[in-house]
Amino acid sequence: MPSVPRHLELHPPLVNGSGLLCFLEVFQHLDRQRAALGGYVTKSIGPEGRPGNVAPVVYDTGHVMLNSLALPTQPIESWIEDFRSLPVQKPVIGSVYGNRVEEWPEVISRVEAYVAGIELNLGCPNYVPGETSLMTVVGDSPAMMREVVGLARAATAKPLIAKLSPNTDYLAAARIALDAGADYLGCGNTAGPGLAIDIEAARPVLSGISGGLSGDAMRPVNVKMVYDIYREFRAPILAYGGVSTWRDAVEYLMAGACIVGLGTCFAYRSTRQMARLTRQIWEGMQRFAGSRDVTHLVGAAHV
Amino acid sequence: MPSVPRHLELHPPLVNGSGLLCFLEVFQHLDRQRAALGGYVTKSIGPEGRPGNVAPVVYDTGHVMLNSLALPTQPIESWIEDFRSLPVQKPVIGSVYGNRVEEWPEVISRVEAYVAGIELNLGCPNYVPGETSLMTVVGDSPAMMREVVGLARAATAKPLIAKLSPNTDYLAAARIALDAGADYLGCGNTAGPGLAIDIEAARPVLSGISGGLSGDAMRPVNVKMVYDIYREFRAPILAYGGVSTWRDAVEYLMAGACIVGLGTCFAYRSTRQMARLTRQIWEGMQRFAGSRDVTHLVGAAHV
Amino acid sequence: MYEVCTIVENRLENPRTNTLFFDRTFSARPGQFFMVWLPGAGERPFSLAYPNGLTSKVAGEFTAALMELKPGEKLWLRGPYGRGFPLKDGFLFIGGGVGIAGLRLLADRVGRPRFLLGGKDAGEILYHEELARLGEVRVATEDGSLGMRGLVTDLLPAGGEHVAICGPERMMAACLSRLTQRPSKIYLSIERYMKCGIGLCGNCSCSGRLVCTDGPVFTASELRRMPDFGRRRRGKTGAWTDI
Amino acid sequence: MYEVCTIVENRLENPRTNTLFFDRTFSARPGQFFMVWLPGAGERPFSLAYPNGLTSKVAGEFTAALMELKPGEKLWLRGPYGRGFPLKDGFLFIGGGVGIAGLRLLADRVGRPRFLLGGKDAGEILYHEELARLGEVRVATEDGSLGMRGLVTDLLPAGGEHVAICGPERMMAACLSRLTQRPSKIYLSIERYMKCGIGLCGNCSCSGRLVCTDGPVFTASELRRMPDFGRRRRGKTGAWTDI
Ligand SMILES: Cc1cc2nc3c(=O)[nH]c(=O)nc-3n(C[C@H](O)[C@H](O)[C@H](O)COP(=O)(O)OP(=O)(O)OC[C@H]3O[C@@H](n4cnc5c(N)ncnc54)[C@H](O)[C@@H]3O)c2cc1C
Ligand SMILES: Cc1cc2nc3c(=O)[nH]c(=O)nc-3n(C[C@H](O)[C@H](O)[C@H](O)COP(=O)(O)OP(=O)(O)OC[C@H]3O[C@@H](n4cnc5c(N)ncnc54)[C@H](O)[C@@H]3O)c2cc1C
Ligand SMILES: Cc1cc2nc3c(=O)[nH]c(=O)nc-3n(C[C@H](O)[C@H](O)[C@H](O)COP(=O)(O)O)c2cc1C
Ligand SMILES: Cc1cc2nc3c(=O)[nH]c(=O)nc-3n(C[C@H](O)[C@H](O)[C@H](O)COP(=O)(O)O)c2cc1C
Ligand code: FES
Ligand code: FES
Repeated sequence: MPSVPRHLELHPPLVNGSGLLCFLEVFQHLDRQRAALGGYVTKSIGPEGRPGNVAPVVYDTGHVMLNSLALPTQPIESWIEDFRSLPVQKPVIGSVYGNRVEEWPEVISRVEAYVAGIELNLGCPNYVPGETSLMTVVGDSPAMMREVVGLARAATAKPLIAKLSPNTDYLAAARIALDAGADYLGCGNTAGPGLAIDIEAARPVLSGISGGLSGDAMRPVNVKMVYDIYREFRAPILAYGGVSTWRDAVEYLMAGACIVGLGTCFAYRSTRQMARLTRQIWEGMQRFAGSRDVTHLVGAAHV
Repeated sequence: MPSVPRHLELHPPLVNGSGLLCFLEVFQHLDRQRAALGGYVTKSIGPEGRPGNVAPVVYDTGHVMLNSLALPTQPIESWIEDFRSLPVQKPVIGSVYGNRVEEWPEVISRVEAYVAGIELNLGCPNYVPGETSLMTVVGDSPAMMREVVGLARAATAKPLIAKLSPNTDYLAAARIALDAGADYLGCGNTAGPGLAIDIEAARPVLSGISGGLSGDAMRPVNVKMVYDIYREFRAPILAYGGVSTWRDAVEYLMAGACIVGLGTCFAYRSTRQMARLTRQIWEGMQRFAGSRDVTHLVGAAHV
Repeated sequence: MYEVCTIVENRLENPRTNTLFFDRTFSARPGQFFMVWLPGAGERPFSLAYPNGLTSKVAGEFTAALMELKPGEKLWLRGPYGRGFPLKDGFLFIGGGVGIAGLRLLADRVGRPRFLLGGKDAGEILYHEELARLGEVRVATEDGSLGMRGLVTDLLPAGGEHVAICGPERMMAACLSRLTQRPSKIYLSIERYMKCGIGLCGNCSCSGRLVCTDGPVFTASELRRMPDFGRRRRGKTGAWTDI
Repeated sequence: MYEVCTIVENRLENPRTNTLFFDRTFSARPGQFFMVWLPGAGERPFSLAYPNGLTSKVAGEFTAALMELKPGEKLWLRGPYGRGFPLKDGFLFIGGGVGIAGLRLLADRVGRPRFLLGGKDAGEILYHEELARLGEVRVATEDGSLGMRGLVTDLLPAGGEHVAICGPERMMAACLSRLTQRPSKIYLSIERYMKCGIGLCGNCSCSGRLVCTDGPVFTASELRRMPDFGRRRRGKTGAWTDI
């Protein structure tokens, strides 16, 4: 394994959350729209093409966003074709998952040449009814987590992010992930999960029955996750969850994150508005920090 | 143990959540205001007086409510004095907790003569920094949970509600609670917990550092809890979490609850407005149900 | 967050196309769309053809279920979403098959409309009489059963200050090459496979623009910079399929 | 959800009372209150004495910390909360000690105010000159260092169409028995131990009414049906303490 710096150089330290924007041509377009994202994260790439759940797969209760996409992914060949034909200027992080332990390094070795880093999706709470939840199994099993991260570490010399669920014993999971060689912790995937019933239909709305919570309302859950993990490990953290203003991004920095991801805030916005939002967030962060470098804010809420 | 029907007769099937309204004279007053609550739940009564956390103990992020009251309770003698001097027309459910296993039945035996039922607070995520979280210990330990519910069952012949946390393996906890003699499952306490940082202060807002999430945004979390537990056990369920309209209450009935609790929806309202809100919720439920009896809606979302 | 309506009429437009009328109206700008949920059957994007109705052509399970709906049954809508047409007078409408449904609402809201409609046969020419009341209608059918025998593109070029096109993507692409209006005055409503309808899932990408929030209406000048238009789209898994 | 302000002046009113002036104003109806947070020190309920300032009397740790604040330091407020005074002309104000702070904002907003102020000594009579510019001021001090020697109740009965009272609860209760106005025209601002300030925790109950959302201003007729007034309050644990 060559010794390379396992550090993501992202300017600004903002990315999209995996599963939002998803595809390389969307990243290209947001770049053209001058989005203030220092890098992009792909939709989670799995070992073989699958559609995930059928719609309804997102539901906005009016107070929180639920989704049960359940890891749709185009076949890995299509991803590779996209990597080859749709070059993105900014670093692209490949989010990956496997259904079985040995699939994780397989997927990574197929895509790692094309990406600046690998994010392991270890914490998606969604599933297709009837299937066993892929992620919950990994996220809840320390042994499997250790194995998966270890295999992933062996499969790439690039920065490795272990994206965890806020809904498990994340301190234990973070320790395992770091021990097994993760460079960054991703804090975190969607919260809950939750379930919404439409009372006129008298049934759950999402075809996946339940779905992960995202958006502003769940931010405190992931801020706590970042805060707790930073306090315990002082490890580099990529934070996701409910960021929609620069204040929210600063909150995550202060909790201990060094990179902040944006997701549900893109809802209902055109790509032009999304790009503008990222600029507003980045400008606000710099104004608050008093500089283009915001690293001095990282962990500032820890007394 | 005399064989009594362990069933709560509440008309309407609505209560306040424990920790909201709290005191007997507030229940009296809401009754005078013609609140459409069929019963009241006390603030959780502990073995000895304690103030819990100092303010700030609640924080409204604008998207979700956090609280870290951390189980303040007046001394049990004061509670008993209140039970004696402040009679409430409607059934009052005594919410209780202990710091050590043997304290639970002690508290119950002190208060059970004055109440229509006992609710065990097995799932509060809040704590006073420095203290070990009382509830998390019970909620996360199957053995302790079994012992506590068993002792509680032996200490009262009245309806016994095991109020659980949505943040643990609640199916396992529910099974234990039912096996150990609980008549109802309380689904559930606050979600998360979460943490909010004020960026100008660069520190967590709540003096308890983190706090449980309540209010509209977390409703899907507890609806899922009710749905899952009902599907598994068809047990009587008292649901709490994010109810602020009659539609929300119906959603919980359809998920499987037979009694619905109201909490954070009372925020920012005068007692008169609280009482009016409860009437609106109850009227809407009856209108939707087409009758004063709404039991046919219980579990309706299960196909 | 769904708005629920009750079907009051299910009108058969032709053997594979029906219009569902609701007991209420929805406010949407012409060209915007709704995600329509039929519990058990799924959720799909639809434009409204009327403030109180949508026209659907059977393409698979969901649209087949819409065909079977009876008065009294319910439908769940969330929206309106996306960017619609501008409300300007002097529109030339070009509709192919059920695509004309996506223009129907606009036709009622603008002055001096003119219509070019195309379809396989007379049955596919929707709203013929209603539109004739609003402005001149010229028709092309492949079998010649109504209007000219041929394709709607055979009716081009034609007048109109602005153009609104909705129909099969290849037909729309073909129209573009025959129109003489400035590209910024030509508006096309396009379709991509939509999962969320609100800019989250990315599946509706057309050359990186999200059809659900950037569109579904784009100008011809915008589409020029979207090479996937007329060429390929992402399916359920995200994989490409040719158009 | 806090609004942050910066202290521009910390004015010492007397050795144990200070007024903090902010760099901004807050809009609140007179009688409403804010929860004031000083990170590290805690959070407590306060009325505003000015649109841009509050007056605080040292009662313990928190108020001691307020006393020490320097210009340039920050203060966090959430609110305004609760029900304030009606804005009517012809108010008789009765203020005891720092209680007059709770009336200060109202005095500026109503016509024909008259003031009865009481305190231990001259130092406790806040805003004397400011109020004298608005209307007649009569003062009673226990040591006779200003105005009449005695209690503010000794100045009663007195005129005024409406009455606004704020001060120690026993003093307020004593006033009630000496006032001749109709109880529905007498408004009192009362205090209870507040944890949340927004109707959730129940700790501020006074005979079952929540002082934070039903009050803090009540009429004398309301207080008649609240036997705990003048008698007892719940402390930090919820346990009763006598007044
Ligand atoms: C903005 C917009 C407006 C539309 N308005 C209308 C309308 O007014 N009338 C009408 O008949 N149709 C309209 N459609 C197309 C309609 O959504 C599809 O016909 C419908 O989804 C087919 O579903 P199905 O289950 O019957 O067929 P399937 O068997 O699911 O699919 C058949 C074909 O329909 C298309 N399709 C399926 N699902 C989707 C989806 N989620 N998003 C986009 N396309 C899909 C694909 O091309 C697919 O190959 C619109 C589509 C979009 C994107
Ligand atoms: C609606 C309202 C408006 C108020 N406005 C003012 C004002 O304008 N100026 C002013 O000086 N004071 C005001 N107070 C009182 C002020 O809140 C207390 O003086 C302050 O909380 C004392 O805090 P401490 O830490 O200094 O004292 P502590 O040592 O905590 O307590 C001393 C005493 O202060 C009171 N107190 C403490 N905490 C609270 C609390 N959370 N809620 C209510 N009372 C409490 C109790 O009587 C307690 O015994 C107001 C109180 C209320 C309820
Ligand atoms: C529609 C949707 C799809 C998502 N898909 C993925 C995914 O494929 N892989 C993943 O790791 N996280 C996925 N997530 C989680 C997000 O990346 C992010 O962690 C989460 O939504 C919290 O951030 P937010 O509140 O800003 O949306 C998805 C979230 C949403 C809303
Ligand atoms: C301020 C506050 C205090 C609470 N105190 C208690 C408590 O003492 N015991 C308990 O079992 N639950 C307590 N809870 C939880 C509520 O009873 C309820 O389960 C939860 O708030 C979800 O309902 P809601 O969203 O309607 O508020 C408290 C909640 C709040 C907001
Ligand atoms: S349909 Fe999901 S982003 Fe457009
Ligand atoms: S202070 Fe909490 S209810 Fe009034």
